[in-house]
Amino acid sequence: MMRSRLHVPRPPARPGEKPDFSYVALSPAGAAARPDPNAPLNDTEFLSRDLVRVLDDKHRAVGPWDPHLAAADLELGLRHMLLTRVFDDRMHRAQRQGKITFYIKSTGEEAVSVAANMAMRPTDMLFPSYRNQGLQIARGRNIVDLMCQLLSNTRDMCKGRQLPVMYHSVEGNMFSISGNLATQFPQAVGWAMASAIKGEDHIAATWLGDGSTAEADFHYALLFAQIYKAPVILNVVNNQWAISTFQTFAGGEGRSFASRGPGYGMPGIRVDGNDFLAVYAVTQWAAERARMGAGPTLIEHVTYRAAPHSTSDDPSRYRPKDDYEHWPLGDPIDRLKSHLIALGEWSDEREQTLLKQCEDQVNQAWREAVTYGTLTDGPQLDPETMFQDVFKEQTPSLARQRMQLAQEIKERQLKERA
Amino acid sequence: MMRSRLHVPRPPARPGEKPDFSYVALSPAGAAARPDPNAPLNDTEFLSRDLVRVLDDKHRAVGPWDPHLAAADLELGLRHMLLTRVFDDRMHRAQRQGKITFYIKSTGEEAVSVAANMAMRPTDMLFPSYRNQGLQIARGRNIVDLMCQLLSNTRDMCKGRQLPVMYHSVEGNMFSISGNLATQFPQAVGWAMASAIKGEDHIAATWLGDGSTAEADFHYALLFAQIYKAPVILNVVNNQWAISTFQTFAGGEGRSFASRGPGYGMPGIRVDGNDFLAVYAVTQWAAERARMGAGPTLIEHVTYRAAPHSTSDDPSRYRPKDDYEHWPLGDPIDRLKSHLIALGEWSDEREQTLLKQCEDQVNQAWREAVTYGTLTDGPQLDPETMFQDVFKEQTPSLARQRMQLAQEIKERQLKERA
Amino acid sequence: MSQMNMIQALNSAMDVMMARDPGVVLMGEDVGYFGGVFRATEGLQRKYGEHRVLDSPIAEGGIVATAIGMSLNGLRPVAEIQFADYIYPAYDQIVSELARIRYRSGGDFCAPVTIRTPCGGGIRGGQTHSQSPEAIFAHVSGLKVVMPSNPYDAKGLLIAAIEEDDPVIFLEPKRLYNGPFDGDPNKPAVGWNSHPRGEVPEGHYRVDLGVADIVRPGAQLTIITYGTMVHVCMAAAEKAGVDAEVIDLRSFVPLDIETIVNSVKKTGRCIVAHEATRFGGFGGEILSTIQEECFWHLEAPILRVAGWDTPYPHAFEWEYFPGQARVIAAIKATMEAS
Amino acid sequence: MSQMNMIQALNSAMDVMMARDPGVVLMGEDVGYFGGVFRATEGLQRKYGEHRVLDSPIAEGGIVATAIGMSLNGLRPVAEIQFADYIYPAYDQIVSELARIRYRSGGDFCAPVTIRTPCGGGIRGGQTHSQSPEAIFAHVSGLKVVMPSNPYDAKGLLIAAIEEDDPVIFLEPKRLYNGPFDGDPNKPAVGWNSHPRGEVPEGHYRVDLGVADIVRPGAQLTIITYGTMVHVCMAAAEKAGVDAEVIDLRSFVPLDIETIVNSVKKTGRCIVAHEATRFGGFGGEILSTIQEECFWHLEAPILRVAGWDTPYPHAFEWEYFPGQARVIAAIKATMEAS
Ligand SMILES: Cc1ncc(C[n+]2csc(CCOP(=O)(O)OP(=O)(O)O)c2C)c(N)n1
Ligand SMILES: Cc1ncc(C[n+]2csc(CCOP(=O)(O)OP(=O)(O)O)c2C)c(N)n1
Ligand SMILES: [Mg+2]
Ligand SMILES: [Mg+2]
Repeated sequence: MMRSRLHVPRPPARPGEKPDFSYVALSPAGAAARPDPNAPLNDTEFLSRDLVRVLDDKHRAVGPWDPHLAAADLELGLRHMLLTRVFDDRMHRAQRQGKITFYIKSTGEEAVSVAANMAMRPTDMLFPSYRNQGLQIARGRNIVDLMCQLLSNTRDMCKGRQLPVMYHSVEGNMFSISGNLATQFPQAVGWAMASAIKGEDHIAATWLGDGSTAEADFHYALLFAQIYKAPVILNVVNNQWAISTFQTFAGGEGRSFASRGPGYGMPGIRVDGNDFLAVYAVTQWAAERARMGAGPTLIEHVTYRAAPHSTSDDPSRYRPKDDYEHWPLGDPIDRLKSHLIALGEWSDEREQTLLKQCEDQVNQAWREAVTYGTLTDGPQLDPETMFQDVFKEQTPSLARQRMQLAQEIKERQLKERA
Repeated sequence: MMRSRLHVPRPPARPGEKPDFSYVALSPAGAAARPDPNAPLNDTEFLSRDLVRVLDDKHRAVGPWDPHLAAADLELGLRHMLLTRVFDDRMHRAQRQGKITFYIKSTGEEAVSVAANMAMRPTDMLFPSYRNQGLQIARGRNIVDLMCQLLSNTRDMCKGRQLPVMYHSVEGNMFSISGNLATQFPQAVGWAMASAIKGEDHIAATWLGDGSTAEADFHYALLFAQIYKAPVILNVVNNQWAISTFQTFAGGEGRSFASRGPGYGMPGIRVDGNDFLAVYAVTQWAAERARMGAGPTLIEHVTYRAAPHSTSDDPSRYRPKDDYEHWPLGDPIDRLKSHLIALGEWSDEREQTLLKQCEDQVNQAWREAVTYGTLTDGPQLDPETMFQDVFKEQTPSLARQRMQLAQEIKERQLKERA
Repeated sequence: MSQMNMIQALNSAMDVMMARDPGVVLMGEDVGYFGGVFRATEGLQRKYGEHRVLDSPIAEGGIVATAIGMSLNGLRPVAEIQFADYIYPAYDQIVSELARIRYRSGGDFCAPVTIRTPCGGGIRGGQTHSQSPEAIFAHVSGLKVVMPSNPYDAKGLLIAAIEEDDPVIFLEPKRLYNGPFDGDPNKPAVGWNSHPRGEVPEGHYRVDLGVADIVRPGAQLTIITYGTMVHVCMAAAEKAGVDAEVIDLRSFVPLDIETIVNSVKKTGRCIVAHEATRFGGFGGEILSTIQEECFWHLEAPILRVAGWDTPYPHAFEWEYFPGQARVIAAIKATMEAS
Repeated sequence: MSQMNMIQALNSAMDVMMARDPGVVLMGEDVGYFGGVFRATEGLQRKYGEHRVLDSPIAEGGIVATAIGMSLNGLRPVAEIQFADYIYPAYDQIVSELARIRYRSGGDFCAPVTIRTPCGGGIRGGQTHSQSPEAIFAHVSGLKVVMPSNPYDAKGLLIAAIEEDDPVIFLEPKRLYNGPFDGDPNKPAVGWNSHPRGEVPEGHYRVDLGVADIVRPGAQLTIITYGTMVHVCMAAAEKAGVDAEVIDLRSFVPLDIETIVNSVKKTGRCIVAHEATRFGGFGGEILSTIQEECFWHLEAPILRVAGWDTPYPHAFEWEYFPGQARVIAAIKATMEAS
């Protein structure tokens, strides 16, 4: 056909090719200045191009963004990240064994959730995506509850209605995760607007992926947040991939996702998403900004999706098998561990103990969760619950359908017995 | 109620208050540099904050953006702008006289359309908004055709289906105007992508208002245009108002609309929309960029909606009556006229002649147009045409409905006769 | 009691609710300082402040999305979409989120949002200011959907909608804002002051969702309709000289099946009338329910009177609009059928 | 002729059309390099290049909007929406633009865009991977809407859709991609190779829009259905042991009224079956048309078999899905009615 002049942004490497991350703009740890959270936009604009990093190559915390966290906090963060990873691995296996229908891991992205949560208050409201299980864990959810959701069993908080990983928690101030990408982004802004209208100082935070920034809801969120100066933190988790689609197909080629912020009039910060301290620090900065009424912040977490998109995905079809090994920002858990070791606050024994604790906790939780049923065995949810919660009160026509289903089931059981 | 911390962006002046345009950032004419159309983004970014102006206070063309247009071209531009204004005034009156149901004027914004069109090729495709009648006129549409659309009469290009001002022209390469805001923006990008895919060097241009930039389609357009480097010019006509809503409610408070461009990775240019030469120059720059395959450009035309939003609107309810008199960028027609005079290329006699010509042309066209019918008098469209063009071929069920209507009308006429 | 047109009644409903509940906030394009292009929120920003009556950007999807977020934080937003024809950019947030939040969260979260929007034709609005989209919302489980046909119902229904803990799509037949309209464009326009349902209490009262209204009792034929068509059908029934029972549905969801079924079992003949495009319109749901429930009582096929299966054209306002002639033709056909 | 499953048949249709017409381009999320999450476009980017098979940003509204723009510039885009549950962000561009361009421009412009999207349940996809939204498109004048139930129809219909100068919403029952499914989840899955409609010509052929298919002739009862439910109803008819005529609608718009009406006039009894939520579903349109056209031939009320008026829950895949039991119960009720 005729010579096309259309530009098609390609990933640097496809299967069989050599991984190449030269496109990732890096700044040395400690290099980026830390403006006042209330500074005028022009004084924060550099943050959308630099990369905020705290941990240097020697695993020391350096520079103005060092949040000077106590060792106990660092250890807590490490525990939550490790627990998240162990949980992910175990649930991924459970899916492979056919115990659950579907699963999504967050491997390599644990800091994005765990560090951010640590920098906020428990009363702040979170609007997560499906890859933020670290938030659930860091907020101390009972792992059994999470597993019951994955199992759609009798203790499932969603009453069997949602795909696995679509958790929520009223007490935990974590909103219901949606299967529809990006919808939570402007909802978080609305929640924050209400907080401002009521004169409360709770803030909201929300997360979505690089690919999801293409949706209209990303635009609505930035627009409304800046117009009304909503107390909200808008997090883009740039893990480089959207299923098989490289982040350049979401507009990440020319400019960072963080630089969308200044375009709308709000600060955008590009942060090393695998640096626990850096993620904590920028979140703290944004939270302070929001609470003082200075408005929203857009944070781009530069990280890498080490796992497949989901249990339905096979990344070897579209990216080099060894891609992650060449990822320049390493692994968030290893890096925090090395930092603790550099501080003399960690050892292999403690590591082994912690790992063992996490594994025991997860295995024990799993043993309990399955006693509440799986999709195939054990106690089952009553199908008639299907007709609840469509509305606050069941309408007569829904009640009629409920009875029709009950009849259908009764006859099926009679047949099965016969 | 409790102390709210919500930020509510206000217009500088409401009815009864003193007009205040101190918020409009101005640059002296000729001050802004003119980078190469292919320059890297960083070298063009200042254009999203400065204001590109060519005509100075002494009505001379100054600086690097001076397009050095021949006097004949300037006079043609003046003619088209004046004809547009005369047409607007006459059609507004026609609505007031009940001859047409609805009208929208573009008074004060004529340069945005007329100068832009002059800087493009007739083969370039235009996706206008409802306030770009200057494009229709500059592309030499027969004014009678435009009037027939306004009258929904037997020669209406829309066959009576659209509200007034929703023109289109296949030969004129102007797409059908939609009543739904902003939808044309990403459509223009798709058109331009197709041009690139086919290896043709036609480009597309599209226009929307400041308020419409809040719609998702504005985001889609910028996103897709930059990802595929589509040869398209994206024009935001910032006339300060969206019906009663000030432009700050579309996010124009902190940053210019032009600065959305760099956020997506494309140049954004803020231009004096009432400066014919400046509009011509930036459009020419963007067109050159697009044609060389360098990608899209976002242009913010800073202008003022001198007229009511539409014939259904009364601006005195929400802005000072004398607002426009204080608008710092003046009137596009007066300014081009003064420039021609400064060049010694214009005189009051020529002015009077031109004005007379325009008025005669419009009045004559109107007299002809009404002979093809109005909504109430003269020849009428056949109602059965209502069932055409839903699909390429009329389906049997539409044919049946057509016959049912025919019956309904026959009986009505019988009754009326009786 | 006082005389109100539908705009005043809607305004009064929002006023009453804002005074009673500090959580009620209004948002939408031009609703704040200006009071709305149809003046429905006039005076309310002055009375309750810029923080409870918000001017919104022109982003219907963003308006609904942020309204949802506000409702999750204890507020009761009432969002105006300037014209129903412009609600589609918000369709995803309405269908995938607003309608689903209670269900998918096992009842733990809910989003009490009311979305008001002017719909319907009869004002020469052309194809983008005349649409009646009730069918595409009624099909979405989790949404309540209503449409009043007079000021009294408008205020009572809107108060009930705002008090609902479920999301409500509140459709307003704009042709009825200033007065009843019987479908005859050549008659001089009449106001609500001469109409009994223009008598509206100043204070708080409810018209519950899910309750249809028999606006004209009759024995020979049942006409089921809503919105502007209620008045058209009343006039048509008069002219046709049949003892027709006219039912104003008022709510699509929940649907008052009992009132419908009882009437048709009584009359044995039925017409369903609406402005919206006939094909796939809500009339099909009503007709189907009646056919299923009243089959053995039917003495004639149930007929649908509706807008044609085309967009609503500017030039053919009265050829498109299902006026009295179209209704009367259906009445005749139904009465003669046997 | 060769054996194809539905994915292969769809892939073949696009391959054939891209080879015949350089204006045919594909776009959508993950459709390019990866070949689509259901592999429908596998190999086509390698064959036709990155400029005719475009990976798109995750922006359904932008995908449809740019497809419209491309179609205005002489191309014939085939856009894939990854799941029908995610088509709502594009609803405005589809309803307000795609469906209206020919009409509002007096026939001067048209937008020949085909939108393919997987729909329906039966794969444990939960409430956001199981929806059947045909009704909200069929109601929109200006859109053609189709749904195949087997590989042969899938290829022929998709070729016809791409050749259409009108926009087409092409709904693909994803449960049928790999084989027919009779509604019994406990039976081992079967492939298309054993099914006559798995025999598909390699080259170009058309299955015209607007033509229903009588997949099982019968005299006692008419079952009107489409998509996955075609296979469920066939099995149910067998089991129920009635001489049922099963009609696969294939097209919603245009609707093959003649085939439907002729059948019901013959049998006098009828069931309408679909997966989608019953309330306001497309079944209402079919039922209404039959009631209007065949009233005097009906010996029993027409019954609707459908999904419940709730979202599609993950845990209750088979309690929600209208399986054979629900169809058989309706068949019995219809046959016994008198
Ligand atoms: C509106 C919508 N469109 C498409 C999908 C299908 N989908 C699910 S995840 C996904 C990729 C998202 O990528 P990204 O936003 O980068 O998040 P990540 O998976 O990398 O964390 C897609 C296309 C969806 N769930 N919702
Ligand atoms: C989707 C949509 N929402 C709302 C409207 C109603 N409306 C028509 S014009 C307008 C204001 C547009 O303002 P702006 O974009 O600044 O353009 P301007 O009128 O100033 O030229 C509004 C809200 C519409 N036509 N379409
Ligand atoms: Mg990603
Ligand atoms: Mg404007």
